[in-house]
Amino acid sequence: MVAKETATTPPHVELGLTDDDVRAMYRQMLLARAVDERMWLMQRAGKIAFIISGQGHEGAQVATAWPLRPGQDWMAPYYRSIASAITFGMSAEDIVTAHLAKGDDVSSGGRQMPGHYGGAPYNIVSLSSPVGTQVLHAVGIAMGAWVRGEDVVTLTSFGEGTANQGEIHEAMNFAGVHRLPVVFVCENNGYAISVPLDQQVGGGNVAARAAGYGMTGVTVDGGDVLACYRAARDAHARARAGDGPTLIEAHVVRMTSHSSDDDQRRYRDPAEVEALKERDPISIFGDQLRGWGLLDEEVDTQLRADVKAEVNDASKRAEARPDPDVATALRHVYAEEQHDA
Amino acid sequence: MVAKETATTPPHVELGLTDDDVRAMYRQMLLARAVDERMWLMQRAGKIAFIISGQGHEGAQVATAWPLRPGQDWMAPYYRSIASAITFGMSAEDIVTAHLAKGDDVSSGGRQMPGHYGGAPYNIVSLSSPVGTQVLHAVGIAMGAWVRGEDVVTLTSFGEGTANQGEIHEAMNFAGVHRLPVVFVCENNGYAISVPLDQQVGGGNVAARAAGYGMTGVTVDGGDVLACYRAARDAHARARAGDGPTLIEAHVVRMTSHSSDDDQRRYRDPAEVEALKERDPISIFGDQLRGWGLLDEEVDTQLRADVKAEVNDASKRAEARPDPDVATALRHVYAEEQHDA
Amino acid sequence: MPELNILEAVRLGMDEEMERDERVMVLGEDVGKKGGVFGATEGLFAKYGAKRVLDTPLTEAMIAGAAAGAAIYGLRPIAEMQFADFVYPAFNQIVSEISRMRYRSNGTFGLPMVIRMPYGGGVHGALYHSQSNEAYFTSTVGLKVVAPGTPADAKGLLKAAVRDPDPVMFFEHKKTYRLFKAEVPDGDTVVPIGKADVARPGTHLSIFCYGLMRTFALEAAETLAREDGIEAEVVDLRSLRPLDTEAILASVEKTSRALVVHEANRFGGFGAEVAALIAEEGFEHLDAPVTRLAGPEVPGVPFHHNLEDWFMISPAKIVDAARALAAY
Amino acid sequence: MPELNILEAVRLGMDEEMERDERVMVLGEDVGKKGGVFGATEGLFAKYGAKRVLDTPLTEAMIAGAAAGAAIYGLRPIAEMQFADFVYPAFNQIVSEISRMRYRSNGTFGLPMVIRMPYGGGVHGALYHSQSNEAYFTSTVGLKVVAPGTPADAKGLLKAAVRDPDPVMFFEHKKTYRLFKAEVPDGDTVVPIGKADVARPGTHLSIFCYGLMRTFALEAAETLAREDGIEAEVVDLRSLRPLDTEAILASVEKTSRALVVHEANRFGGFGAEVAALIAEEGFEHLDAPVTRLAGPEVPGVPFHHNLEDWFMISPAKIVDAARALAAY
Ligand SMILES: Cc1ncc(C[n+]2csc(CCOP(=O)(O)OP(=O)(O)O)c2C)c(N)n1
Ligand SMILES: Cc1ncc(C[n+]2csc(CCOP(=O)(O)OP(=O)(O)O)c2C)c(N)n1
Ligand SMILES: [Mg+2]
Ligand SMILES: [Mg+2]
Repeated sequence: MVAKETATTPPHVELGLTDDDVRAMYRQMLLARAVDERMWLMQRAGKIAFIISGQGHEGAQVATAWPLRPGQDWMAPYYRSIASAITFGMSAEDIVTAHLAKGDDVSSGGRQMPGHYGGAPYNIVSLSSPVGTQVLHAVGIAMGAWVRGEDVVTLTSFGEGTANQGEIHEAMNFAGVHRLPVVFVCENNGYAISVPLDQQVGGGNVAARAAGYGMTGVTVDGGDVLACYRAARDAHARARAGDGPTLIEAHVVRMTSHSSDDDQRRYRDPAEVEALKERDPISIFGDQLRGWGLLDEEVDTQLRADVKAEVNDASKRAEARPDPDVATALRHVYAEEQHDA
Repeated sequence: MVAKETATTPPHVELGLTDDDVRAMYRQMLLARAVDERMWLMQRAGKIAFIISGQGHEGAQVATAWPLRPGQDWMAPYYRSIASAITFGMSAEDIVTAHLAKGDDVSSGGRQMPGHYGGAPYNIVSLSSPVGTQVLHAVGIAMGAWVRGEDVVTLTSFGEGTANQGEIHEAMNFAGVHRLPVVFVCENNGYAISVPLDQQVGGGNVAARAAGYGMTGVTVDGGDVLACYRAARDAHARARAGDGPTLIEAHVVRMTSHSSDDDQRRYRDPAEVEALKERDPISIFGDQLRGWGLLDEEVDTQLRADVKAEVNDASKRAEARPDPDVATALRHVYAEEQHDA
Repeated sequence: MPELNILEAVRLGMDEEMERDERVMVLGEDVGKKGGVFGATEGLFAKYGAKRVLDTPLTEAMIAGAAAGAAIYGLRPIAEMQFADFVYPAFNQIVSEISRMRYRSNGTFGLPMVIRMPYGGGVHGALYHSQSNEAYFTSTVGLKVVAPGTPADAKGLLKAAVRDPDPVMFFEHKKTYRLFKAEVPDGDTVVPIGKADVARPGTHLSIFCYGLMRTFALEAAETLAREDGIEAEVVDLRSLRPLDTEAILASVEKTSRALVVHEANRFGGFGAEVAALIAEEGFEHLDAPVTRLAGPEVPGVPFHHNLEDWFMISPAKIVDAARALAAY
Repeated sequence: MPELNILEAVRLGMDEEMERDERVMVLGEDVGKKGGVFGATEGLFAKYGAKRVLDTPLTEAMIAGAAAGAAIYGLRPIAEMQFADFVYPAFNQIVSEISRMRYRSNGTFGLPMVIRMPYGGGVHGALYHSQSNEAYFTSTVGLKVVAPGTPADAKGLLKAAVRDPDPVMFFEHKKTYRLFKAEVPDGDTVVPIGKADVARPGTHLSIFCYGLMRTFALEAAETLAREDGIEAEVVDLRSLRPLDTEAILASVEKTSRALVVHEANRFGGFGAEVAALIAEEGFEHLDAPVTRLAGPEVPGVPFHHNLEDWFMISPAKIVDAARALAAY
C-alpha cells in the first residue's frame, strides 16, 4: 500500500474510488442532511410528531455503507441512520413518507415512529426502539449466510451508549466465535441522550472491546470520510474472505439535541455545542474535495440545489400519499395466509 | 518487588503469607475436595438428588477468596464454589446440609438445588440457577459501598461460558465506569457443559475483555495457587484503593462431568479426561509445599485424616437435621412483617 | 394541601423519601443532570448529588441487577426504567432474581427496592413507547405491582413502595403525568399497597380500572349517569398485586355487574385475572357475564394518529361497554 | 405406526423437517455433540453437521436474536432454550422483536421460527428447572404458543410450528418426555396449531388442560368415573395461542361446569384467560363458577421432595377439585 503512494495520487484514488464516487458520496451526505433538516422544519410545523437526527453522523454513515452491495448484502441500521439507509437504497421520499407515517410507508405503513428505518425491498431490517436489538439480527443474517455458504455481508450500526447493552456483547462474541461476515459500526457521538461517554463506557474506548472477541477493532474519525471508507472497505473484504467480523468505532458528533423531545442545553455546555460546527463532516469533506480539486463553488451550489429540489419533490409526493386506513390496523399480526413456504 | 526476591525467600513469604497460611489454604482445598467427593457418594447412594462439582477449581477458589475479610467483604459465588464458600466462612456441615435440602439449611432451607450457595450470616449472596445473574448483584453491592463510602470489597465468580452472557458485560462496564470495588473471577475450565472454549469465547481469552472496560485483566494458572493469590490480593488492594475492578481469569480444570446429570464421555476425549489428573491443583500445591519444606507425608496424612473426620462429622450431623416442614412452604414469599426499616 | 399533577407528586414522593432516609437512592438513564426524560427526577441531582441520583449506562439489566445488589447491601434503591417498554433486558433480573430472592433464601435475603416505569399510550409513542405490560409482572409471584391514577395515590403509593420490604413495580401512566392537578395531602401520607379505592360509588354496575383508566372511567360514569341514569361504581384497583379481592367482591355483590377495563390487550391481560376472580368467587352475585374492555389484539400501539386513536380506550368506549352490560 | 415417547417424537419431528427442508436448522446450548441435555437433538449433529445443528455460546438473547435474523434471511430456525427457566435473557428479543416484527413492518418481515423449551416440574429441578412460564408468552400478541401432551401431538405440532410463517413457542413438559409411549402416525402428519383435542368425552364437567396435565386429568377422569360416576370431559387445549375458543365453549355448553387446570401459579396464570373467556362467553351455560386448579402462589417449585410434592398438581388434586365442582 505504502509503496503505491506517490505525491500525485489523491487519497481516494489510492483507495480505489473514482472522482465520481467521492462526489457521489458527498452528494449522499448533502441529501441526508437536507432530508434531516426538512424533517425538523416539518416537525416544527406540526406535520410530524417527532424527529431524531443524523446530523453530524453523515460522513461515517455514507462511507461505511458505501462498500455494501445493494440487493445482496444486508443492513441493520439504527435510528440515526438516514444517510446509511439512503446510501443503501432508500430514497428521500421513502424517508419523508416514513416520517409522515403514511399508509404506504415502506418501513412500517405508518405504524412506527420516525427514525425506525427498515425496508424489505432494500434488505434493510425493520428496526424497533429498544436500542441494540438489531445487532443480533445482523449477526443472525450473517449466521444464515455462513450456514448456507452464501456471499453476503451484513452491516449494523448503533451508538456508544447502546454498545453497553448485553445483547451487543452476545452478538459480538458469537460473530467472533464463527468469524461471521458482519461489520459492526459504533457511531460514537459522546452522548447517550444526556449521559456523556465517561459515565457510559468503562475505559471510554468501544473499539478496544473487539480484541476481547477475537475480532479486528478500528477507531476512525467520523469527520474523515475516506478513513471511514477505508475501514469499512477492509472490513467488508475481511468478512467476504472469511476472516471474521470487524468493529469500527467512528467518532462523530451529535449536532442536534438527542431528538425533538430533548433540549441538550440542559446538560451540554453552550461552548461545546458551538464548537461542533467545526466538526461537521459535510464541511470537512467539502473542504477536502475542494483541496483535491474535485469540487468548486459552482458544483457545490449545483449539488445543493439538486438535493434541495429532490427533497422538495420527495416531500410533496410524500405528503400527497394516503394516511393509513384504520381498517388495516388489525392486519399483519400474523401471516394472512398460512403458506407452507 | 523483584529487588526483594532472594534465593532464600520462599514465594509465599514474599507474598506476605506465613507458613501456617499456606498450610491452611491447602487444608481448605482438601476440605472442599473431601466434601465434594462425599457429595458424589451420597448422590450415588440416592441420598441427594444432584451434585455439581468444584473438583479442579479448588486452588483458584481458595486463593481468590483468601484476601476477603469475613464479616466485612461480600461474595457472590457460583455453583462450583464449594471451596470459595468454605474459605469465606461456610462450614462443611452447611454445605452438606444444603445438599441434603434440610429444613434449616442456611442457603435456602431446602428450597434450592444443591450447589446454590448463599448465606446471609456469611455475606454470601443467595445464588440462583440462571448463570451470571450474581455478577450484577456483586456490582450492586460494590455500588452500595461506593455510594456510602464504605470499605467493602465484593468478589464474584463464574465460568467462561457464563462470561458471554450479556449481564456480565453490563456488570463489568458499570464497574469500569465508576471503578467500583469488585473482583471478577472467571474460572475457565474450557467447557460449558459440552461446549468447548473455542466455540464459546470469541478469541478464546476472557481476561482480554478487561481492557474494553478500562479495568485490569489478569490471566493466571488455576493450578498455581500462589499466582492466583497474588492476583486476588492485588485486585483486593486495587479495589480498596479506589483503583477499580479487576477481572481475573483462572485457567482451571473440570475434573468431573458437568454435573451428576451429565456424562462427559459423550463429548470429551478419554485421553483428555485422563490427562486432567496432572493438573489437579491439590497435587500440584501439595508438591509445591513439599518442595518448600512445608509439608511432609506425615502432616499430609494427618491433614487428610482431619478433613475426613470433619466431613464425616458434618455429614452425620447434617443427616440428622430435620427435613423441611411442608407447613412452611408458603412462607417468605413476601416479608412476614411490614416493617418500616 | 398543594395541588400537584402526577409527575410532580412522584417527584415530591421521591424527594421526601430521600430526605427521610439516606439509604434511598435513585438510579437510571438520564435521571441525573437531565432530570429524567419526563422530568420525574428534576432537581434531585442538584439536591442529593451524583451518587444518590445516579446516571447509569444504557443498560437495563444492570440497573435492575445493581439495584438488587444495593438492596442486599442495605440501601433502598429506586430504579427507573426510562419507558416500561425498555424493561425487557432487565426481565431476567426481575423475574429470576428480584421476585424470587426472598423465597429462595428462605426469607434471609429481602429486596426492598422500587422499579418505576412510565407506561401506556396516547402520547404518539407507537409500539415501543406506549406499552401497558403490567401483566408480565402481575403474574410474577414475589413482586408487588401498583399503578396509581391520582396525584395523591402517586405520592402515597410511592412512599409505601420505598418503605416496603419487598420489590415493587411502580407503573406511572405517562399520559396522566400532566393531565390534571389535584390535591395531595401534605407530608408523610402513605397509601397502603393492597387497597383499592372506590373512586365513585354506584349501584348498577362496577367498573374496575387503574392508571389513566380511572380518569376515563369516571368521565364515562358521569355520562352514564347523565344520559342513561346508570350509576356506575368506579373501583380504582391501584394495587394490582396484591389485589384487593375483598373490595372487588364487595362491589360486585352490590352491583351484580362487572366491567374490567384496561389499555393492554385483552388475551392474557391483567383483566383476565380480575374477571376470573369475579367469575369464580362472585358467581352467585352476577346477573351478567363479567365483561372485559381492553386494547385490541395487536402487538403494540401503532403510530399514526388515526391508528393510535383506533387503539386507545376512551371514555366513549367505556360508555358503550357499560351500556351493553347494563342492558344485559 | 411406531410407539414413541414425547422426547423421541420431538426428535423425529425435527429430523423429518430437517430432511424435508434444508432451510431448517437447530441452534442452542449443547444441542450438537451432546445431543441436548435431555437428548432431544441426539443424532442430528452426526446427520446434518455442525452448522445446521449448531452449538451456540451460553447466551440466550443471542440464540433468539440470531434465530430471528436467520429467519429474516430465509432460514427456518428451531432454537432451543435449555430450560424454559432460562428464556428470560432472551425476553427482550422475543417480546420486543420476534412477536412484533411482522406487525411493525406492516407485514413485510415475517419470522418463521420455533423456540423449543422444556418446562414444568416434578423432576427435582427446584425453582429454576421447573417453571411453567407460558403465561408470559400467551399474553404476548404476535407469538403462537403450543404445549403438546402426547407423542403424536408433539411430533405433529412441531411440524406445524416449523412450517408456520410466524414464531411459535413450543413448550415441552419435561416430566412427560419419557413418561409413556404411544402411537405416532407415520410420516408427514401435521397437527394444526389452534385446535384443541377432546381427549375424553364426558357430560358432567369439562376439564381444560395441556401438557402433563392431560395425563393427570385423564387419570383423574377415570377415577371420577369409577368412584363417583362423574363423566368428565377432558379437553387438551394443546394450542394456547391461538386458543380454540369454539371447542372450549362447545364443551362448556355440553357440561355446564368448567375446571381449568395448570401447574403454573394461579394469579395471572394462563388459566385466568381460559376462565375469563368461559365466564364471559359461556355465562349462560354455566351451572357453577368456573374453577381454577393451579400451582400455589410461590415463586417457584421448592426443591426438597416434601416441598415439591406439596407443590405439584396430581390426579388426586384434580379429582378433589372436580368433585367439589360437580357437587356445586
Ligand atoms: C433498551 C432501551 N433503553 C432506553 C432507550 C431510550 N433511549 C433511546 S436512544 C437512547 C440513547 C442512545 O445513545 P447512543 O447509543 O449513544 O446513541 P445516540 O443516540 O447517541 O446515537 C436512549 C437511552 C431505548 N430506546 N432502548
Ligand atoms: C441462563 C442459563 N442458561 C443455561 C443454563 C444451563 N447451564 C448450567 S451450567 C451451564 C454451563 C456453564 O458453563 P461455564 O460458565 O463455563 O461454567 P462451568 O460449569 O464450566 O464452571 C449451562 C449451559 C443456565 N443455568 N442458565
Ligand atoms: Mg451516542
Ligand atoms: Mg466452563
